[in-house]
Amino acid sequence: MSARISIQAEDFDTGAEVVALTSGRKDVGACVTFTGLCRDEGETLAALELEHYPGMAEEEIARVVAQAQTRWPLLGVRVIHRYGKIAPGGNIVLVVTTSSHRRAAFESAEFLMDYLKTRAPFWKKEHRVDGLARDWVSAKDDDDRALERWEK
Amino acid sequence: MSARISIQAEDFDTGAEVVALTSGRKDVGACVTFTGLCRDEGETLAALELEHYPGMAEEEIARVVAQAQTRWPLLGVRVIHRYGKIAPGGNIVLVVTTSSHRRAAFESAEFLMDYLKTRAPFWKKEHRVDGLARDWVSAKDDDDRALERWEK
Amino acid sequence: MKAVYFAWVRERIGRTEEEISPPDSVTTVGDLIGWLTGRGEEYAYAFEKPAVIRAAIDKAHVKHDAPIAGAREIAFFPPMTGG
Amino acid sequence: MKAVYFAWVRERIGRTEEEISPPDSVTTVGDLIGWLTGRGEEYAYAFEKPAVIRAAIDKAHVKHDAPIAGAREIAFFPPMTGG
Repeated sequence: MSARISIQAEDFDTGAEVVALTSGRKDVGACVTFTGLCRDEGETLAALELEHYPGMAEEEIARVVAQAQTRWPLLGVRVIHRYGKIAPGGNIVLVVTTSSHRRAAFESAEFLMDYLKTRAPFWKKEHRVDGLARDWVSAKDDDDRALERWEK
Repeated sequence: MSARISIQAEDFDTGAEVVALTSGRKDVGACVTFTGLCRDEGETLAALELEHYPGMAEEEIARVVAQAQTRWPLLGVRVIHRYGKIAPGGNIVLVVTTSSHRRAAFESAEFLMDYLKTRAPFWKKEHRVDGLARDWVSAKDDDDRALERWEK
Repeated sequence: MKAVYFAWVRERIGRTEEEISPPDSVTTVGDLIGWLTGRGEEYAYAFEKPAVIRAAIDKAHVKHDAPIAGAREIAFFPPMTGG
Repeated sequence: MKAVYFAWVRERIGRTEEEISPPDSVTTVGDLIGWLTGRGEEYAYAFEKPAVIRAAIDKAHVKHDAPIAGAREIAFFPPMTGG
């Protein structure tokens, strides 16, 4: 199992990460990617600013990836989470999983995203188009509830 | 909602399809891709040959995509299914979904794959390394069971 | 009407398509499978387990009890294994 | 030990990190939040709803009842909103 985690300000290329996890191998039957992007929220959002806890971000994501590996027969995992200022349309987060079978690839990618959302030490601040309020995004109850399905 | 379906012998580029569904837009918050690849089954498989029912393949996939659109708030869907001879490591099928939110993108991609597997008129024949048996792949009960979760 | 065959149904019958003219007593897809089965060994082999055979009328899935009246193209094939 | 702050906890306190030396009576994360609250208005504002504050000891999540003995770095922050 290969697992790579990057916390970076730079943009990423979803397609290149798929190629990295699949090319030259003949055992991968399924590759799932999740790309999270910055929305402009009906043209009200000028940018998101992502703060993170250096060191802990990598470690916590590694713990979540290790959990996924014990639950599903994964061949590869790639996680990239950006920090800094991101404009609408820009990439924020990427999860790629590969496995022999589709169910493992789908479920593990969704599991990783659900856990990243609630456990990875990142915080979003909104810069609004009107220039007035700059507000920290509130955590969603939905995101906590999303974890319940994995805890049966 | 944009939806594009291609049935083709040519290879595809997962990354290029992600770019096509996300670039220049500010409303997409989540993009999920599923890429299905040909496995060599422990070095026993030389190639897969995919037969399809021209005309019906496009129509049936369009029906499945239309169903997905009624169930989830999707911004874009892209489906590519290849036919002909495909070597281990080669791409077979691609599903890309985009939405404002991650749950819709994940669930609809998984729904589309479950339905494609059991409803799209494609049949796989295995060419084996030993050159002997060339056998049609049997349908899996698992694939039928996979549909049950969507029929509640 | 036109009958078309795919995968091992096609291989067993030995042809990809043909014009057929079943008698009026053949009203459903299931009837048609029975009628085709009587046309020769290759058909009997292709349809030896009728329950596993899938059918489509004019490029849409149908069940064996579907009426064939008005059909232009009827397809027979094994369970799908794409994706 | 070092205390580090993130997001609006950091903004309210007005600093990113500091060395702290709580008395021996402060044994848990919850105790430490209480002790910090007494250090001034900016701390009282940051920790006004202690239940929403998340903590990590040496870069791993902990609950408020976790002991702080041996900790080198204790972080306080709001619920995470990454991904």
